Amino acid sequence: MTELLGIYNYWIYIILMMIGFYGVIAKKNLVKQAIALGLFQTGIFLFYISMAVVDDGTAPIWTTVGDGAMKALGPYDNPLPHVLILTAIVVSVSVLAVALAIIINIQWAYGTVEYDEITELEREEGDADA
Amino acid sequence: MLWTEIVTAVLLGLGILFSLTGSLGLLRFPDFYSRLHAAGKTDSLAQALILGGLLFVSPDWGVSARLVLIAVLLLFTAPTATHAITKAARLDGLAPWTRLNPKEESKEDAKP
Amino acid sequence: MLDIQANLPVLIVLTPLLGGIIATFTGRGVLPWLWSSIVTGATFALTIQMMMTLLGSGEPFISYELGNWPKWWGIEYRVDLLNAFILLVVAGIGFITTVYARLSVQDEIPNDRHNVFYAVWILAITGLLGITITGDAFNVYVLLEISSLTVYALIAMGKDRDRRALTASLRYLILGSVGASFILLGIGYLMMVTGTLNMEDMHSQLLRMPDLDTNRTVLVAFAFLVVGLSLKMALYPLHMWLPKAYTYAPSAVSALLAATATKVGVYMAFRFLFGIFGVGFSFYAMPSHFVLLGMASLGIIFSSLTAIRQTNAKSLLAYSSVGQIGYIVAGFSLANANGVAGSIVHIFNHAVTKGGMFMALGAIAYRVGGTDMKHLRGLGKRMPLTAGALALGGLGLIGFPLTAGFISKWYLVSGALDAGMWQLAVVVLIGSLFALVYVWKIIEALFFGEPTGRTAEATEAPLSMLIPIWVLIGLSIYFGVDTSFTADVATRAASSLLGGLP
Amino acid sequence: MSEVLLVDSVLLFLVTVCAVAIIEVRSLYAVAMLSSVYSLLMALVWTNMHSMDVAFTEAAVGGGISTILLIGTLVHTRRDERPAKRRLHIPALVVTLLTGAALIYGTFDMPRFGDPNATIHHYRVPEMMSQTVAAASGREGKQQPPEGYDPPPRMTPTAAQWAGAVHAIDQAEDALEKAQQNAPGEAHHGGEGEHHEGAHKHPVDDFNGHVPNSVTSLLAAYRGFDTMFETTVIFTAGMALIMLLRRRREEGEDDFSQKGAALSGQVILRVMTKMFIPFILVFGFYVITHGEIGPGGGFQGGVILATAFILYALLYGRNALYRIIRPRTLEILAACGVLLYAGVGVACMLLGGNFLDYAALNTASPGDGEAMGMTLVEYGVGITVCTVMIIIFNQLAEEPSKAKAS
Repeated sequence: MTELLGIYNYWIYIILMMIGFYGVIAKKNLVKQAIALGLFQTGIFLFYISMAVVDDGTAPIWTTVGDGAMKALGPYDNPLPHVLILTAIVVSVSVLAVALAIIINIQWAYGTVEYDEITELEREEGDADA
Repeated sequence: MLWTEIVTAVLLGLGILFSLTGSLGLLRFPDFYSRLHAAGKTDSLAQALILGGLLFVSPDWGVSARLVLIAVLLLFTAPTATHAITKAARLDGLAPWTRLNPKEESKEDAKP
Repeated sequence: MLDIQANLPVLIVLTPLLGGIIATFTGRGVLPWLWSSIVTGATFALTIQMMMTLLGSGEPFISYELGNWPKWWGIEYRVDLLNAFILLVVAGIGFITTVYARLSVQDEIPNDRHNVFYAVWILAITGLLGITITGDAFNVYVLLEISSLTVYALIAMGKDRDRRALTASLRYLILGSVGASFILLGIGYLMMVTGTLNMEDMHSQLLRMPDLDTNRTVLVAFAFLVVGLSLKMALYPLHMWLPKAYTYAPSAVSALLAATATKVGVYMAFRFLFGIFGVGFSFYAMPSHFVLLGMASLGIIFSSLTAIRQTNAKSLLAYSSVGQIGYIVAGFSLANANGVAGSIVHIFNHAVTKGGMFMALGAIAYRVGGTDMKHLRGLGKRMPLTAGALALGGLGLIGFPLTAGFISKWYLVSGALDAGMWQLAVVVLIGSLFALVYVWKIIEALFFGEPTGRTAEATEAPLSMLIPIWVLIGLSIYFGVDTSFTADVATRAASSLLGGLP
Repeated sequence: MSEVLLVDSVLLFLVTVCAVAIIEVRSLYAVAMLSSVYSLLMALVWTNMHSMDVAFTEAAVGGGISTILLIGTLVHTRRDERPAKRRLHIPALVVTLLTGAALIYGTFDMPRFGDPNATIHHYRVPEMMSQTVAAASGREGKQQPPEGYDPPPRMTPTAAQWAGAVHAIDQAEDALEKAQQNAPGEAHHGGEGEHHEGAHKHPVDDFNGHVPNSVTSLLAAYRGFDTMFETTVIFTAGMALIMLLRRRREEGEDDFSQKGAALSGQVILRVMTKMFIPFILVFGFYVITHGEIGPGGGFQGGVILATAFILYALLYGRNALYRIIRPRTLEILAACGVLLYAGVGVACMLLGGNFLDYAALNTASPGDGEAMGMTLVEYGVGITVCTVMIIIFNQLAEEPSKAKAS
């Protein structure tokens, strides 16, 4: 039982990730897809941060005492995953920005952001080409 | 139990109570404006009460100063945000609900 | 003063990074292009220097610790024979395509944003070089995202010519991000098990695990990394993003992408499968041997069949690229000396050949306005040099003797026979036959058709395009005749990858 | 059950509900707001897991910038998703469930949540955590531990061992004090740094005690190279948006020729904005500078600075913003931020160190050099992030080009 409780947190991240993944595959609205991609990535971030947690740990910031020397207060959470995820969050917002820029361009070019309508338009175009 | 902790507990309890009534209003009130009224008013009070409660158990002056600053900031920004939202809705032409015009209610419920 | 020799590994990435950022200052006109050519040229020179230093030193690898932090804690750049070779290919092709790009970009990109275009272009090359040179697993992810983001934007710039570039680019963005996320996840699982991000350290930590073969976390990490990498290198059936992206991207971008992007994906697979997990785990403990070989064989056959049906020469070549990735993957998943060497040689040969062919198509698009078969018809008379380059490149795709393609297929078939996989040899032969068919389609249109429309008035491509095209096509012929350099480097890199295993 | 896990389960339940709502709700404006709520909840989750810097970033990025991005996009597109033909997409469900099952299979061999004995907590990380990497490896040119200093035992984060580690640090300090009393000026590296205040305060650590926030020390020093590329990613995104969205200026058209809706007629909003913009700016700089001591840093601070400008543009229109900063200036500043970061690295190379070896900036006291380099690069990150966020905002507000490009 305790073992199951111990890894249950990881399952939540899997559930979140899969909700996002489902959205990426199933949703036909491009804006929705981009948002779902964000959910998918947040799931992974949750996994990274979860693995940094230590029982009874605190934030990995040392306390400075009077004369500027630093003291350890007790077990700290692992800072390495935090750093990686900081980078990954920045990357994910950049991807979101570029995705939305392309989506706006699609709206200008096709007049819609629904995948089905775009495929329809493209099929007509393809027929015209051939 | 120290008296500070009792004060904190009371203030936090009040804050939570106000938050709760705000949420209830958000769910139960008939239209956009009254809902925002419920949420905006109670939240400002609730956050002030909660932050005020925390003030009594803060470990040092640095933390207390930050709590006060946050409370002041929220007291200014929260009503402004509420104002901006309602103003936008008004400019967009959303009519307030009155007993004479109950159609709005169903429209609002469909689009919360 | 700056010690170039000591800081060589980081300068290879730093030069294009700074160059790319400064490129935004260059304004309009010809200056952005000139600056980009200088920057990529300097980078190319640095990679040559790197290769010579490595060969001259006799060391198996050169390590560079960024920030002077010990490599187990900080980030390490690590250059061995394999990635020195890939660096050379990426920087070289990057340089040649940049030189080529001037007229094509002038034609296809609005002129008020050339500086930004070239900045993004150089940053794409930076990302690819960075992935290749680093010895840190997470650094791979960050640079992968740089190269991907830039490439999405570059592909979308084909929007003014054909709006389908936008949907192609978005599709690549979604699939590419999913692939990158899988890679991130795989790295996370590995980090959890090993506690480190340095690739070499990860490897030794994994080997220290008593239950390596049965540990479920490692297993899932492996699976997700393989899927993510397959998406990135467009291994069949995860290639869905590639054909449209290559077809609708601006000509110069197609050439750069076809020659480098997927190749770097394959290189990542080398690093992860051979470097981190090790040959023993990747190919003996896991069934990846058969899965990857199966996917590669299916890819070779089906994508070549699809290529035959295409009416646009660019998308024909794009599908052919999927097939060629199949050869490369088949080679390394044999996990024997000849197979891996064939795979490495083919990375180079295919990069050179495909780069040249896409550039030739770009020249045709520049003169004729499109790359449909109807545009190509009869061009052999109007643009003999460009058409000739295309035809010679096509021979390389088939694997005709005396072209570079022949050498890699030779290694591949002997690797397959060494492993007792005669079926793979058959697949390679069938693939070559199909390649013959689709290349013939191009040659037929070029030399045996009657020009119509704009084709009839077309003149030979300008010299600034012809020279880069013929440099690449010439290289593909040269390395088909004189194989000493490529084959030597590839065999040595292969034996060090396999680490003494048979 | 630890309290982290308890609060965690409640929050994660809310997050999951929110995620489902994001996927299911069809009004895209509602989705944008929900994704903002989702991010703020996520920030709470991160805080609960003691990851303050990530929480800060998530709140600034997910709650702030992403929402602005989404709403900026929705201005151009339709506001509702078209209803799907079928409610459930079966193939997607199958793929998703299979992937999820594979991932769950992988969790069975993982150390449990919060396990202090997990590999990741005691391999390589303790040295980074206690900032004794240079000491652990005896690295030349870095802050050296004093003579007589005995490296502390492996700091596995169980409470007992931590106590031991702290004790070791105290002992080291005592040893140092003794050494200094015996031979003043000889105790530390180079011997020239003794005039420098604080050079002796925390002898064991790589940064001379300047960087208590070990997330920042990892971010800007040990893994500073990653962060440089993170900044480059942001820069790239900005350039990509300019390339994709900037409208072709016609003859005689300049930056000011586009109309933007200005809300300056709104007295309350105007007064409040004017009142708060200075505070926002000060707070932004505070966060950038404070990153070494507490949560925060270049990225979060940059986003906060950018919100001040965006707020201004929302209220007074984009033309007013352009009067403060021209788009061209923004582009140049964005490039300068990355150049500052890389430039610090190059300066280190010119001074004889490796790339980004900040210790080379101050050979007399390498630990102080590290701290200085980190402050500089944090400002580089801040400048780029701030300007790129404004660029992104501006580009999303562009109207489509009237004339199709030839």
